[in-house]
Amino acid sequence: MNREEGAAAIEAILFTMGESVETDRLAKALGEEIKDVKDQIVYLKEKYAKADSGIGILELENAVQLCTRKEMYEYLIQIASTPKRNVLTDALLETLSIIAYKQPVTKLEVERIRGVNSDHAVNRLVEFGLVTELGRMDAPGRPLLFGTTEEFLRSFGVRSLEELPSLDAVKVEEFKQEAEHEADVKLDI
Amino acid sequence: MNREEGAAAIEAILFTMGESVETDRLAKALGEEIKDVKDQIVYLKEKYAKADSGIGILELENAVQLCTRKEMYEYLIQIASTPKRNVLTDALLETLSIIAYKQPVTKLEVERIRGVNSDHAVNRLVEFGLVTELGRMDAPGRPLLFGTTEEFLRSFGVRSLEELPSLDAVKVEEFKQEAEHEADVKLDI
Amino acid sequence: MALEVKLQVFEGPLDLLLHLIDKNKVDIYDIPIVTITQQYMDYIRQMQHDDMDVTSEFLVMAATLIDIKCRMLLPKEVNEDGEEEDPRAELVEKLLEYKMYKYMSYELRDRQVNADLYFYREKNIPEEIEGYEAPIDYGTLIGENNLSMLNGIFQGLLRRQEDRVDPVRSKFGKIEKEEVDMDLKTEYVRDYIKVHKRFSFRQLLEKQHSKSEIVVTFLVILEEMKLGEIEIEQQETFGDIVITSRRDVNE
Repeated sequence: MNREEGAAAIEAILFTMGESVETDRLAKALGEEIKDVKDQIVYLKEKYAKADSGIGILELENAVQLCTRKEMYEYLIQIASTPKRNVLTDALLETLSIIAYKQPVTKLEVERIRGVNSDHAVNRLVEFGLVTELGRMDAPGRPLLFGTTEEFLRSFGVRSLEELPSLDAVKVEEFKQEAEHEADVKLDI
Repeated sequence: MNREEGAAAIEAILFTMGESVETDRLAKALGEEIKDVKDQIVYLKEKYAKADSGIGILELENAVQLCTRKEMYEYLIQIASTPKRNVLTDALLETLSIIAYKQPVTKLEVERIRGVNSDHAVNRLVEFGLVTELGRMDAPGRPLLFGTTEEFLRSFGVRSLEELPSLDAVKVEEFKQEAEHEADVKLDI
Repeated sequence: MALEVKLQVFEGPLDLLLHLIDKNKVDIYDIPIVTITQQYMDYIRQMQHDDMDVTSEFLVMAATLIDIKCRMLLPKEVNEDGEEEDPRAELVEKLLEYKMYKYMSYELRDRQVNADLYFYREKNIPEEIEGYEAPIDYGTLIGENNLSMLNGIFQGLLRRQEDRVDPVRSKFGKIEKEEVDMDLKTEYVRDYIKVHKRFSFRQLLEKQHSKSEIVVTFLVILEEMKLGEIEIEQQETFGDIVITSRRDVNE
């Protein structure tokens, strides 16, 4: 393995591992002598010293690690403060409405109503801080119960859950009858 | 910001974020035009094409992400734990290919093509993060529409949906004849 | 596990159809529907469980095949353009579409293997920067949505859920299994014969409370006649039947 190839392999390993990796571990993975690995690390350091590099190598006792170069911090701060544009998609809104009205509610119940796996949607809502775990249901498997947060109330401008518009019982009955009627029509071929 | 500096900043950002970052977000963080950012990404790609590089750039729709070069695999499996791979059965692959090519598509349409209930298959693909809900169709019953995710692009090594393998006309004709022949056979009751 | 088998092997009629065609490549011109059905039944048995989904889907496919076959035996239909319509066209279309996606799914599988060779990195924000993680802007996140929209969305969901419940099937009453014991009925009829000696069949039936009781009573009468316990007479077509006990004659 020449210097360049060795440097490439070390770069790939350090990139994937994230944490620091001991020199002897690198040597073992590459099937090289430790002194050769050290030489390849020197090559890497030189490569990272160029203006076109955003990353650098951090040398610890008998180990090395990749890190971003100090000069790049201002861009990292910029990217951190320009977050992805978050919006509530249809899937998220549906899930949120179920949790708001049926809380405390399990993910399974949400999925039963929506008819589709809702892991992702529930997780996103938790990430956004609109939904939180309320505890576990006293049932087989002890599933998690979810409910809305204070942030939910604040964001939607309500003081308490009682302010949620109530479901019209008449309307629910209407839906039921419509569904039955439609089924009758279909069979009346 | 010259090309090299831009490339360095992008490298630092992608290295830190790990996940894919949209080109327009990069442009905003760097205070650059999108076209300049694209040019800097080209610079990065060239840099990573050299023998001394262990990492590469992955282009996904309107985003980019860093990954290791596939030649590094043999060293990486020595040291890194291989990512858990979801085993896709024939049924799942079939469903996935229909969703990939026909997206946005409803479950009903998938079932029409496969001739079989596909609830389970679609749900599994959503669980694996390969498929996601795109919204609801503006049609009676407002059925859910499904499409593939970025994880799908990554898992199947395609940069955009346009890169999906396509069927050439010869093959289509071949299949057509096969299908006609098979239909005849079936009808020979 | 039956469910696992369904996942790994087959999931449905188009897949099954292609597989069975494939299996029968040798004498491709004389696969009767009977053979297909036979093989299908073997698969069902393999699954061991009565998976109604698979079964009913197969029936749909089989019915489609028979429908097409029937139409082919009839004079050809002519469409608006005056062309003869080929009843097979629809099936060919379906098979073709399915075949294409099946092929694509193999293409996809091959690509998946290559994608395994790439490794990624976990998000790792340096400590000094972590504090800058932008807070969620709830204004843009919530956007135009408000509580009454949330209410509307929930009502819509409830409505769709209502639609999913099959109102026809859910209206079906319970079908009670009615047990009419043949032995008890036989005893009853024999007692009746003993008491009445000569009686009207119609009158006997009128004493029965349900269809199945009538059926069983009729069966008992037939049985008694076979045993030579009774004699029956009928004067005219649709007239009443008179049953006479032969026990007195014998005794």
